[in-house]
Amino acid sequence: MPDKPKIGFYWCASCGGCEESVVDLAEDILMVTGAVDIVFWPVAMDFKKSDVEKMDDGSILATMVNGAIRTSEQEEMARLIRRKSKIVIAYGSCAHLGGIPSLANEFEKAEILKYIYSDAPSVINKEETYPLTEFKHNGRYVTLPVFRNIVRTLDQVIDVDYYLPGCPPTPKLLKQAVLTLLSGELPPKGAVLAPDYALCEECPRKKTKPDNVSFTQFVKPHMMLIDKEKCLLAQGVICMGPATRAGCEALCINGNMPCSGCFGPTSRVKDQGAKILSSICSNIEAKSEDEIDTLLNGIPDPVGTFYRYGLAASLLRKKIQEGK
Amino acid sequence: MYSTNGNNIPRIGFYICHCGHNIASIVDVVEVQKYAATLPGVTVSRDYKYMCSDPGQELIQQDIKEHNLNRIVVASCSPLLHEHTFRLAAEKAGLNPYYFHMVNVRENVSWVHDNKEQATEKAKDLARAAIKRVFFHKPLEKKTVQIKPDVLIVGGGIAGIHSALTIANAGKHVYLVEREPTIGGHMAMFDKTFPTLDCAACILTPKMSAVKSHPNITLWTYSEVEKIDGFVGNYKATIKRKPRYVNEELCVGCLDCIEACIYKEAKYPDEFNLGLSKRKPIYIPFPQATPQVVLFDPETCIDFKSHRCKKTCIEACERNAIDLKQTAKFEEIEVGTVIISTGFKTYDPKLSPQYGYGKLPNVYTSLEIERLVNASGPTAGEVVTRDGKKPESVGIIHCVGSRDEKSNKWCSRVCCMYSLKLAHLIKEHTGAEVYNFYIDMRTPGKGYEEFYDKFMNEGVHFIRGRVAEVTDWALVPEEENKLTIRVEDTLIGVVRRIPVDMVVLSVGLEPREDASEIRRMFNISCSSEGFFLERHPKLAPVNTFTDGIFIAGACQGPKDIPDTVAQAGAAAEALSLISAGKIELEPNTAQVIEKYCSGCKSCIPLCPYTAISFKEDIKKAYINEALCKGCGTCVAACPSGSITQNMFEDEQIFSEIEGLLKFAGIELEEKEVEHA
Amino acid sequence: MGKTIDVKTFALNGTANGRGEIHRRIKYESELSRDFKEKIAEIAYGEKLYSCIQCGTCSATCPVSHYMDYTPRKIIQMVREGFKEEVLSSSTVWLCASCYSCTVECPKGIKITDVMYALKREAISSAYHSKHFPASVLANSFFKQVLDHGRNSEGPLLLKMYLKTNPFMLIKNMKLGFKLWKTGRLSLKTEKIKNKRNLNKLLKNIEKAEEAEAK
Amino acid sequence: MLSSDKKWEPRIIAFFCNWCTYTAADLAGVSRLKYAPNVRVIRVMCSGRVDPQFILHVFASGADGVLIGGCHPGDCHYSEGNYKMLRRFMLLKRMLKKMGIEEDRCRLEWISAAEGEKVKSVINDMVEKVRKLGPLGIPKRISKIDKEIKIIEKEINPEEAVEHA
Amino acid sequence: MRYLYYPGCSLKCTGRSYEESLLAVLKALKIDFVELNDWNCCGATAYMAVDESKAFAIASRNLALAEEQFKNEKEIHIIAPCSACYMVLLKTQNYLAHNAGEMKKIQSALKESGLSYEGKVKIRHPLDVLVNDFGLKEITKAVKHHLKGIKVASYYGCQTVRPLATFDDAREPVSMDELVRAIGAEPVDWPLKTRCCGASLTGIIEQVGLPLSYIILHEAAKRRADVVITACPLCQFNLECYQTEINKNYQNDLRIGVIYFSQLLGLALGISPKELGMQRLFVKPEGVYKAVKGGETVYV
Repeated sequence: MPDKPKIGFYWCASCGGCEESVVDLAEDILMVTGAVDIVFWPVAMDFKKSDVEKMDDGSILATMVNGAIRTSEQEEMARLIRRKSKIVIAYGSCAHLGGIPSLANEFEKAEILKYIYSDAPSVINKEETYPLTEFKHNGRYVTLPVFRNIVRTLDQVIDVDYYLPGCPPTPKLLKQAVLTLLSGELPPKGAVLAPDYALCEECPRKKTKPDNVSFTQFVKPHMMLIDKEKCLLAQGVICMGPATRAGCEALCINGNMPCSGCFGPTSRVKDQGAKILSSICSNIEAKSEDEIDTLLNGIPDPVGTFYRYGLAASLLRKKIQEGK
Repeated sequence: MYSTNGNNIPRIGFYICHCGHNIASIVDVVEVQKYAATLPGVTVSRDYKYMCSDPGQELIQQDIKEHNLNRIVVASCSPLLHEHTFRLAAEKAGLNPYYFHMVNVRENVSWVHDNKEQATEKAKDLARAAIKRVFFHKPLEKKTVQIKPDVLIVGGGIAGIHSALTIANAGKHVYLVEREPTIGGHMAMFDKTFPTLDCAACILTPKMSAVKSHPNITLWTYSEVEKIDGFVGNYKATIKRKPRYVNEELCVGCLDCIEACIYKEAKYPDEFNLGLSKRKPIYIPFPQATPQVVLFDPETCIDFKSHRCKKTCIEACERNAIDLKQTAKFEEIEVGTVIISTGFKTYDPKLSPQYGYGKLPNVYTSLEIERLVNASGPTAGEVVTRDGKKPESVGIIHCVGSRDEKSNKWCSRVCCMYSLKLAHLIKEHTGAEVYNFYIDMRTPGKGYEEFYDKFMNEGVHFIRGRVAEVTDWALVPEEENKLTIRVEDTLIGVVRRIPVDMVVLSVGLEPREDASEIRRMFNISCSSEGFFLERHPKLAPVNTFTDGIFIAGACQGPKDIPDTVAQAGAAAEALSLISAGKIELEPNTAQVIEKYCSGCKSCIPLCPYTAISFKEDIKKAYINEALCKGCGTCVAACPSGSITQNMFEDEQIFSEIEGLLKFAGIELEEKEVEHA
Repeated sequence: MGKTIDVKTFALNGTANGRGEIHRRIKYESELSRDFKEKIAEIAYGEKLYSCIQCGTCSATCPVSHYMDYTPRKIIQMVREGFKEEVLSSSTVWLCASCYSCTVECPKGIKITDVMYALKREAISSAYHSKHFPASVLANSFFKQVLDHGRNSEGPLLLKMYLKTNPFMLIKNMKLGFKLWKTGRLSLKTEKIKNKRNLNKLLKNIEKAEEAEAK
Repeated sequence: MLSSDKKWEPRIIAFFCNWCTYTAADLAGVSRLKYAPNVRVIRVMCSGRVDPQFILHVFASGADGVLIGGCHPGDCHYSEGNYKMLRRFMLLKRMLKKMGIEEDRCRLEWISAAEGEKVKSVINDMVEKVRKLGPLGIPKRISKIDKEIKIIEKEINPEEAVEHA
Repeated sequence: MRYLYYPGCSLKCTGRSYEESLLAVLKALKIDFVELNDWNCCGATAYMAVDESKAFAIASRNLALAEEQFKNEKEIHIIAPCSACYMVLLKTQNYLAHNAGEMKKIQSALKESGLSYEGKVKIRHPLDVLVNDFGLKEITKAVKHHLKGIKVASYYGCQTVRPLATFDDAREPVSMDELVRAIGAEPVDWPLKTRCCGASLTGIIEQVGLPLSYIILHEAAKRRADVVITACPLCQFNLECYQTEINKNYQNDLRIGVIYFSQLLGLALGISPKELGMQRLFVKPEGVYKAVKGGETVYV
């Protein structure tokens, strides 16, 4: 038997949920470990950077990188992985689109540091001590990774071959992806390994959506008792389903919560937030500016609502800093 | 099928037009041409004096053949003007016409800027955007629709009457809808017409009765268009026929009922005579009214108010035509084309209080004078002031409600001529001294200057100056009990006060008050002054921006009778559509890409034409192309990008944006060329 | 300029009493001030004067146009065509009582009263201005008084004006003045504002800004 | 080679509906009204076709402002496309504000086919307002930020730098 | 609401009784006001003839003073009774509002002299305040002597309604006539409501000015007006004080009272002629006095 193909996992700016999702494969993980050699998986096994550096370039078949890129260390590792792997897969919303961490792009780096290290209510930092990337300790220089000015998606830093969407990707999709990789019949480069239609297609509540969704109000899920059968948009709850790629089999909706868009847009859409905005607003009932305005107060945080997982991958990417 | 000239690799022909000096004097066309030649995909780049001319078009056709071009970009005037011309040229050379794109460097550039450098930069940007855009163009098939042969004409003045007869004589059916109880419009009020001074009634009444008796014309007076839906060739209209309380089929116009009305004396102001005479609650607008059918005014008829009238009118009607319980009737018709000829209204001189209209009794509008001099008018043609006296001197003030920023800015075009006519008629009827106060005398037209010349010789005074005020305060004895006109005789440079017995205000022409509602109903546009907007003042003067809807007469702008009648061109346009039997429409419709549609239904309520439906069997949206008019709203709103619009695909617009912004000093990556 | 072949005014033989005077009524292009209209059009909405259609409404509505040597309509045309000398030395601008009826009535929206003000200012700052024309003297005296005291005191103002222009008028109006004084409607006291320095400073600042602008 | 070395001029992209505003722009041309040359017009059939993505893409591609012109409410050639645009526009404006893009940079105007004069005044006014705001220059800002990864790339791993440019 | 009151120079001199009567009326109607501190001349028409920028500058000082004095008030309304002051202040405000360059210049000049103007001030004519803020119905309610039977020719003069006022029509103003009707008198319908009285020309070029005043008085008398009311100190002065001169020149026996609208209103409100400054008149408006005495007294 020839050598089993080598597979790696790595995490950048992420919550760890993606790693969890690998374990969620349950007994199928045996199938995976049977078929491949996991040569690099810091969260589960003790590999050092130097171990990877020693590997031959391109010797790993595929590495699944989750998490967004915020620091110089993540960037460095991403590059190293790129060099060692034939295929790099952006795994999960953060690597794919920036994910929740990229909501930080609504703020400047300085603002973030200031809040974390001095303004946050739980912090007392009278001396205004801020982390340094380099300092001298016992006569030796110690360095910390640089905190970048912006959160990036993986493909904004390195070349990415495939994307596995979701926060986190479902075990089913992961299993399919691994099988595809092993089959050798690779999809075209850049493919998102999930269906290319929107979530409504596989939503169990699809049939309850009326032909004429005319919004007269917007409510947040905690503000009402949500009907468990009825389309959420028909109840005035913002559901990203129509603008979000299918593949999760409507997990959140089955939990009686609206889709928040973690699978990102379909291939034909450049900006998921703009599209859902367009679709929802077009169907607002009000005609006068005042009425529309009042209605829109029901969406107090449009950026957080429409770009919850994708600000880094959006067209604007980042809030514009004033005065530049 | 069209050749695609191996369209996998775009071979673009770029042409920029000098348009004589129109473009070339501001835009450095040669520089743009040279610049375009450097852009990816451009095989041929040329500049030419007049691209729209035959040699210009041939240039394109030749290049298509010689250089195997498969995309054409022409930078010239507005696409609204010549897009069709160039598409046709490309088509003739065997290229699908939708591989063409037009850049507007005249209306959008050379005519609106004067900095040559910036204008040239802008032209380059626009050219680059178009060149980038045509990479993504696709061959399309034109959509054709059938034209229903019937025509709806709205408004039965001379414009409507003439158009109706033209079309009816060509053997097509016309529905002529008139709001008033009779057709004839303003012209029916006139006594004589300029410049021939022939009797208006003698010309008009035969035409009116021809309309009434024409087998191809359905005449609905006292009726209004309530609603219209559909699109070119296939309009569906609902006509509201207001109740006259008299059965139109039975009434023969004997007028016995009017005689029998319990009001022995007429006591209500007569609309047709502008209140200069009285009528009864049952009346006919004027003796030659067409149709010859009486009508009730429920506002003044006793029976409508108290139900206690003896109803002598009903008794008097031998044909039992009176039906006091009549209600509005609604007629539904299907027509292929519509001609709007709703005419004008005259300026209300009460809005110019300095002339005293409405306050000083002997100040009249020109239209009132038309009635006064008319042999069938309220005074049987005798010109007398309101106190019954024959005026010894009359002042005619031109440009009331014209050429004035406070009322209407435009020249109403007909006032000089009709003022001359009235001056003559008043002089003829009364022998009074007649003064014409004018700003500029405008008599362009066949026989018009001669008309002016004639009355100068008749001894009419012509004073060049705009009257500042007409007042009844006297400064000197000769002004006592007279109306005094204060004016600068600008040719002498002296201010004059001229006492007269009667003042005629030559009121200007304005759009009808409800022009805006008509515009909305028929989906056409108005120009800034409120008259209906023609598609092009020279190339399409009776067309509107809505296919199949034409305009004729003074609803498009002030016009005299000869010009109005000449606008029967609207009829010709309608006829040409009808005889073609079908019309090609822009194939800019939208389609749902079935395999991508998730069935979210976001698009369904957005379509104003209900072209989008939900296919229950496959749970996906579907666009009926025949109903789609190509606005693209659903495309913009589709949250998963699963609807596309021909000619305005996302990719095309994105590439246009990118093309435009390359000048920002940012090198955007050239998109990979993708093709179906 | 070379010698001109005709003279402006000459008397016919034997009729030197002025009745037989003959005036030249020709205008050469070289006698015109082409930039005059631009100067006048600088005022707010001044460019509107270019759209004058010479209808004469202004002259006809003007309560005093019959005393003017050129009617307001003519003035507009003369401004447009650069008849600077005639315009600035005419009585028209000083007879304008600022009643604004021309401004209200003008069909082209020309602010004729404001044009007249502009001409008054031009006349004062130019050589064509008559130092003894009472209306301009009044304007100047008024200007000076407000500059000095911040307010205008009608008594001293009129006194000054009559002295400068026509002392006979003063004597003629003595009776009226006395009656006014008796009813408490006229005083020879000069009214002043308290914070004169503030006003002076403001005017200085404006002057400075004007100068800076001119540069 | 283009305007980068010249004095900055506002760059505005306009989406004009075919029936009203584009026609009005033609009218402005025919009337020879002169206005600022900073606006490039993209013709769409209806303001309802203007996808918010277009607006974001315009900003992201380096423009300083976006102008959308449609028919007056009630006058839309397609009955209500302009209302649909208005609703999107109102939320988009809130979003843009959160993303630090000033209100004056994105403008929706109703301009009827007759209002050539309004095309001129709106364009001139917008160009002036955007000029006051200064350049938005998103691509420049982003590429400036992106320099941080290129620099570090060279420092840490000189040989990597070559691979990904 | 409290108003700022800007008297202007004339109301302190020839137009004294305008001030006296207007203030008495405002007090009687309980309309709250306070005089603008240290106001200066508006610049009037004469100033404009000499220096435009300075004319706007001195006028704007008043506006700036108003903003300072009323900086804590929600709205700043200045009552300017003199037609010329009203027009000049309005014109200045309009001009600055539409001319950003000039506004900047004036603002910075004001700033350097310790003042500021932001354009918050509203210039109001007392007629506007009485008719539109206070209301005709309220005025009728407050009337003590209905002036029945007297015919009043309302004379607005030039600058009250021209060229910028928006509270009334520039050609056919009606506010004074409505006021006349509200106090029970009868307004005369006549065409010379806004014709020029001769303004400053009467005093300086009599031959031009006097006939203008004559025309107005003649027509008012011809239309059987008992009294002419005005809203401008210069109009009142020309029409009243020159009547002897007019009679001398035009061989007429004109004698018609010319009073301020505020005086007429004051009489109707039951204020004594003295409080209204009517002892200062040259021509006593006998018809009006008779109507007050003979008219029924209504106690509210």
